[in-house]
Amino acid sequence: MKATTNSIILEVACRLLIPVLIVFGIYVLVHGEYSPGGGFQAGVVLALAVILNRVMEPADTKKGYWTFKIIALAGMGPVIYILTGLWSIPFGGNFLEYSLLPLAVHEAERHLYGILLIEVGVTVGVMATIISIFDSLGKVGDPDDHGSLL
Amino acid sequence: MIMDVFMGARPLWAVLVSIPAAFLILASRNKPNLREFWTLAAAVLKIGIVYSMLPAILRGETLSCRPLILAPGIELFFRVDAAGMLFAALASALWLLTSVFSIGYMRSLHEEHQTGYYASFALCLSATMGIAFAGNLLTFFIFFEMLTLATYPLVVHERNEEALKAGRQYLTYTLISGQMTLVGIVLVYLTAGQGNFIPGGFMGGTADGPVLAVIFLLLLAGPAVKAGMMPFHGWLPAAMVAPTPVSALLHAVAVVKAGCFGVLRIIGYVFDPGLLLEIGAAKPLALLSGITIVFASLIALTRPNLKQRLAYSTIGQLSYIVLGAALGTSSALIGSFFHLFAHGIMKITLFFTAGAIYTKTHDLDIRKLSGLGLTMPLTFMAYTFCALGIAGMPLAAGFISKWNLLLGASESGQWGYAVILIISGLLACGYLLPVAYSAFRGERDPDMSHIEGEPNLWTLMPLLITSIAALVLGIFPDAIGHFYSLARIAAENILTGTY
Amino acid sequence: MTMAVFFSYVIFWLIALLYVSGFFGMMEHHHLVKKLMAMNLMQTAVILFFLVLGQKIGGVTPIAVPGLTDPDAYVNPLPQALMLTAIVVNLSTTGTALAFLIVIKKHWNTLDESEIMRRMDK
Amino acid sequence: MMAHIPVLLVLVPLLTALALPAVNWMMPRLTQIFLKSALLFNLALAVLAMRHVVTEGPWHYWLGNWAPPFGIEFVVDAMSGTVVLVTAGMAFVIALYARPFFKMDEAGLQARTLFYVLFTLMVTGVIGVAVAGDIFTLYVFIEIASISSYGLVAMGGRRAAFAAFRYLILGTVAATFYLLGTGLIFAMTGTLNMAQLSTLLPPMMGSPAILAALCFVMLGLGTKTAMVPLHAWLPDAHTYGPTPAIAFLATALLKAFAYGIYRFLYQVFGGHGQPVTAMALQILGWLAAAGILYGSVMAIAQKDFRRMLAYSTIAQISYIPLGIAIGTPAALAGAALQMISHSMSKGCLFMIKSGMHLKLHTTQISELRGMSVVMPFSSLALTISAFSMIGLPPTSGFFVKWQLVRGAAEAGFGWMMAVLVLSGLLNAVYFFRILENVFIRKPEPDVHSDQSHGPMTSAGPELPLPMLAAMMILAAGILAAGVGSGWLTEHIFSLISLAGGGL
Repeated sequence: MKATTNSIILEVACRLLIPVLIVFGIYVLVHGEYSPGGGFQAGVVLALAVILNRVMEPADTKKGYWTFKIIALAGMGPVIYILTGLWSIPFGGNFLEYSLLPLAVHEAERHLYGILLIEVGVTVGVMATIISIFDSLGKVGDPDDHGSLL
Repeated sequence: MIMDVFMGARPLWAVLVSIPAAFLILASRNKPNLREFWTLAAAVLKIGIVYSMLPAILRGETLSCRPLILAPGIELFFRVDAAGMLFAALASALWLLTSVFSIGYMRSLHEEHQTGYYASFALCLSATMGIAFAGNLLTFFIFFEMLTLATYPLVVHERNEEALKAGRQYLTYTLISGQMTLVGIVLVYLTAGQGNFIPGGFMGGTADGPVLAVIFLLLLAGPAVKAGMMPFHGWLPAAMVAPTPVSALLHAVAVVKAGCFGVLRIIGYVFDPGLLLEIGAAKPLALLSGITIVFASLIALTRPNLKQRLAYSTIGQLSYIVLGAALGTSSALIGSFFHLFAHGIMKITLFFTAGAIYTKTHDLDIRKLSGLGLTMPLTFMAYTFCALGIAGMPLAAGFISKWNLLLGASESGQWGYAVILIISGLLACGYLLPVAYSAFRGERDPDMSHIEGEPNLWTLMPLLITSIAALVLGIFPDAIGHFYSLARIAAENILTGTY
Repeated sequence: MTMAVFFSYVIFWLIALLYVSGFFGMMEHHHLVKKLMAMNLMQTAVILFFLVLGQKIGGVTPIAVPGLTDPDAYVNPLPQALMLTAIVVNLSTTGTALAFLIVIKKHWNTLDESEIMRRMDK
Repeated sequence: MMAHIPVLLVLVPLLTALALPAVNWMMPRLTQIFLKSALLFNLALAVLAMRHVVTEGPWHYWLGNWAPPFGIEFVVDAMSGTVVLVTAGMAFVIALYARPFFKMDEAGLQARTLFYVLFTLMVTGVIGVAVAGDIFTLYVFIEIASISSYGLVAMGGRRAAFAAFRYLILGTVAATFYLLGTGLIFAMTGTLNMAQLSTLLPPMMGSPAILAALCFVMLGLGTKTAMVPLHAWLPDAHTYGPTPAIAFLATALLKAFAYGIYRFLYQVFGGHGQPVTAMALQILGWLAAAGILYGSVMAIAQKDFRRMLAYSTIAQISYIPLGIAIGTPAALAGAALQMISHSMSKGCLFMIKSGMHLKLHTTQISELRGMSVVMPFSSLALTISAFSMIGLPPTSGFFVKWQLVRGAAEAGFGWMMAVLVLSGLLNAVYFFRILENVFIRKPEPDVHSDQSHGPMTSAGPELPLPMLAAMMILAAGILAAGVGSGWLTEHIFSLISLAGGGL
C-alpha cells in the first residue's frame, strides 16, 4: 500500500476484507455444484475484492488502469467455457458432453469437473466484466472525444 | 470435342461475343484506335458466328442450346429458327456498318463520351442477339429488359437536359410496359405450364377467351411500346435528341425492331393468328396499326426536321409489321418478316444519310438542305432511292414486303388495309421526297453556301453499301443473306405449326 | 374456487398490470431515463411471469435434497434457469442503455426526448 | 470435426469475439489476420453445412448429446442454411471492407477492436438465430445479435447514440413481447423445442392463450424485422450508424429476424394448414405489401442517399415476409433468394454510400454529379446493385421478383403481383435519379476537391483497395446469384420445408 491513502479506517477494513472475500469467492465457486452458489456469484464476490482495492486508493492515482486488458480478460472467461465444451469433441462427444472428458474418474464425477471448469470460466468472465464496468464509470472522458468512430 | 461444344453453343457465343468487347472498349478508353478495333473485331466475329448458322436454318433445321437453368423448369434457352435468324443476321450485319459509320460520324463531330457509346452499343447488340435467339418467354424477357437498359445511355448521350428528359421518357415507357409483359409472362407460364416458343402457338385451349385476351394484352405491352405503336409512341420522337448513329441503331437495328420482332414472336409463336381472331384481338390490333400507319405519316408531314420526319416514318412503317402479323395470312406474314429486314436496311440508309449530311451542315432543318444534292450527289442519291423504297417503289426492297402485305390484305378479304397501305405509300412520298427534290433542284440556302463535297469516306461507305443492298435485294430478294427464304420459312413455320 | 386458485390468478393480473404500466410509462415519458425504467418494468414483469409458471404450491427449490427423489416435490427448475439467462440479457440491455444515456447527456446536454428530436432535425 | 459443424458455426465467431481483445493486447499485428481467417473459416463451414443439407437433408445437433426436450438443439436446414451462408459471407466481406475505417493510433485501434468484438458477436447472434432449434435459445441469440447491434449503431456519433437508444428501447420491448409469447407457449405445452411444438400446438391452436402467443411473437419479430408499422427505429439508426455495421445490420440481421417469422409461422404454428395461422399469414402479407409501398414512396421523397437507403431497406426487406405469406414453394424460393440478393445489393450500396462520403464528402443525391469520373468502379458496383434492387435482369433481383410474382400468381394473389410490379417501378424512380446524377449530369466545379477531411481519405481517385475489393465481390455475387438463381432454386430452395403446409 502506498503512503497516499484515503483514510486509515478504510485501509484497515479493506486489508481485512479482501483476503476473506477472495477465499469466500473461491469457496462459492467450488461449492456451486452442491449448494447455492456458482460462477456468477463467485465472480461478483471476487470482483468486489478487486474493486475494494481500487476504492481504497485516492482518486488522483486512479488513472491508467488496464481497462482494455480487463476487457480482454472478460473475454477469456467464456473462452475457457467454450474450450471446455470443445474438449469433449476429440473424444467422440458432442459439444459440452462432459461424460466423455478424458479424466480418469467416474462418469458422474466427470460431469462435476466439466461443470466446475465451466464455472471457472463464468467466474472469470463475470469478475472481469464487473471490474471493467467499475473502471469505465471512474474514467474521466477526453473532452475532445465525440464518441464517434467514423 | 472442343469444336463440337463450340459449334453446339454457337447461339450462346453469338449473344456473348459483344459483352467482353464492351469491357475491352471501356478498358481502352484512352486509345481511340484500339477501342474501335475492338468494336469492329467483335462485329466481324459476330457476323461470322451468325452467318455460320445460316445454311442449317435454310435447310429448315433449328439449332438450340440450353446453357443454364433460370428457374425451376425454365432454362436459359436459345433456339435459332428462321425468324430469329432473319433478325440476328440483319442486326449483326447492320452493327458492323453502323460501327463504321459511327467512327466517321463521331470523329468528324468530335463527340464526347464515345467510349460509353461504343460499349453500350456492344451491349445492345448482345441483348438483340439474345432476343433474336431466345427460345422461351423468360429468356426473351431478360434480353428485352437488358436492351432497354443498354439503350438508355445511348439515348442520353448528349448529356443535356433535353436528352435527360428524353431518357426519362424512354425509361418510363419501356419499364412500365416491360413490367406488364413480365406479369403476362408469369400468367403464360401459369396457364400453359411452359413458355417455349412453338410455331403456331401453344396458348390455344389453355384458358377462356377473355383470360387469353388479358394475357395477350399484357404480353404485348412491352413489345408494342418498343415498336412505337400509337398511342405509346411518345418516346421515339423524343429520343431523336441522340446522335444520328444512335437513332439509326434505335430505329433500324435494335430497339424498335426488337419490339416488332417481339410482336411477331408473341403472335406467331405464343398465340397464333387464328387464336387471335377467336379471342377477338386480331381486329383491334389490325385497326390500331392501320390508324398508326396513317396518323404517323400525317404527323411526319408537319415536321420540319429531317430526323423527326424519319422518326414518325418509322412509327408508321413498323406498324406494317404488326398489321401483317394481325392479318395472319401466309403472304401477310412473309411481308411482315421481310419488312423487318427491308425497313431496317432502308431506314438505316436514311439515317446514315441524315447523319452524313449533319456532319457537314450541323443542321437538319429541311429548308436548309435545299440545293445540297449537287455537292453531295452520292449521299442524296442513296437518300432518294431509299425514300422511294420506303414508299414502296418496285426495285427497292420495300416493294417486296409491301407487295406481300397487299396480297395478305386481299387474301384475308380486308380491303381497307390494302387501301391504307397505298395511302401510306403516297404519304411517304409526300414527306420524304420533297427533301430530295429540293436538294437537287432547289436554291442553296445562304448559310449553307460554304458546304462542299461529299461527307468523309467512313460515313459515306456504309450508306452506299446499304443502299446498294436495298437495290440488289429489291431485285433479287433471296440474294446475299437469303432473307426472303428466311421470311418464307418463318411464315410457313407459323402456319404449319412445326419447325 | 379455492383461495389458492384465486390468488394464482391474482398474480397474473398483477404481472399484466406491471407489464402494461411499463408499456404506457414508456410511451408517456419524454425523459429517457424514465423510459429506460419503464422498459425495465416490462422486462421484470416477463421474468415474474415465467417464474410463476414454474411455481408449484408446496414445492421446494430445485436443489437436490437428500432422500427426496420425487420430481413432483420440486419446483420446475426450467423457468428459473431460463430466467437466469433472461436476467443477464436484461442486465446487458440496461447497461448498454445507460452507457448510451451517458453519451447522449454528454453530447446533447439533455435527456429530454422531444428536445433531442427537435434538435436532430436541424 | 465435420460432425460438429452446426455448433462450430456459432462457436467460431463467438470465440473470435471473445479472444479478439486478448489477441489485440498480446499480438496487435495478428488481429486482422486472426479475424479474417476466422471469418473465412466460418464461411467455409457454412458452405460445408449447406452441402451437407443438400446431400443429406436437415441436420440436427444436440448440445452435450442431450435429447431435445431437455437439451438444446441446433438445426440446419435449407432455409437456415441460406441465412447462415448469407451471414457468414457478408461478415467476411464487411470485415474485409471495414479496415480503412479506423485511425491507426492508439484510440483508433481500441475502437477498432471494440467494433470487431461487437461485430463478431452480432455474427454469432445472427447465426445462432438461424440454427437455434428451440424458441428460448432463439430468444437468447436474438438478444445477443440485437444488443451488439445497438452498440454498433451507437458508434456512429452523437446522433447515432440517440438513434441507438431509441432502437434499443423498441428492440427490447420487442424482445419482451417475444419472451411473453414464448412464456405463453411454454405454459400451454410445457416444451420449448420447435420440433415438439409443431406436433403439440396444432390441436390447441384455437385457444386464446396460443392466439395471444402468436400475436406477441409476431409483434416482437415484426418490430425487429422493421415491418411497417413497426419500423420507426430503422431510418434513424440506418442513417447515422457507422457504415460497416449498418451494412451488416441492414442485410444479415434483418434477414435473420425475417427468417424467425418463417420459422414460427411454418414450423411452429403450422402454416397455411391452420386457420389461425393462415389468417396471420394473410395479415403478414398485407403488412408486407404496405411496407413495400410505404418504403418505396418514402425513399423517393428523400434527398439524402443514406436515408433513401434506409427506406429502401424497409421496402426490400418486406419482400421476404411477402414471400412467406404467399407460401407457395416458388414464393418461398423467392424469399430465400431475396435474402441472398438483398444482402449483397444493399450491403454493396451501403459500402458505396460511405465511399461517397470519403471522396465526395456528401451523400446528398443532388451533389453526386460526376461520381462516375471520380470513382468509376464504385459507380459500376452502384449500377449493378441498383439494377438488382429494381429487379432488372440479369441481376439476382430480377429472379427474386420472378419467383415472387410467380408464387403470387399461383396462389391467386393478383394484388400482390401488382404491388411487386409497382414496387419495381418505384425503385426504378429513385435509383435512376441517382444513376442520372452519377453518370450523366456534368459535375459541378468543386466536386473534385479531394483534400483530406479525415484519416480515411487516401490519395488517388478511387477508394482504398480493401473497400473496393469488397464492393466488387458483392457486385460479382449479385450477377452470379442472378445467373445461378435457377441452380440455387433447384438444388437448395426446393428443399425448404413448408412443414405446416403451404398453399
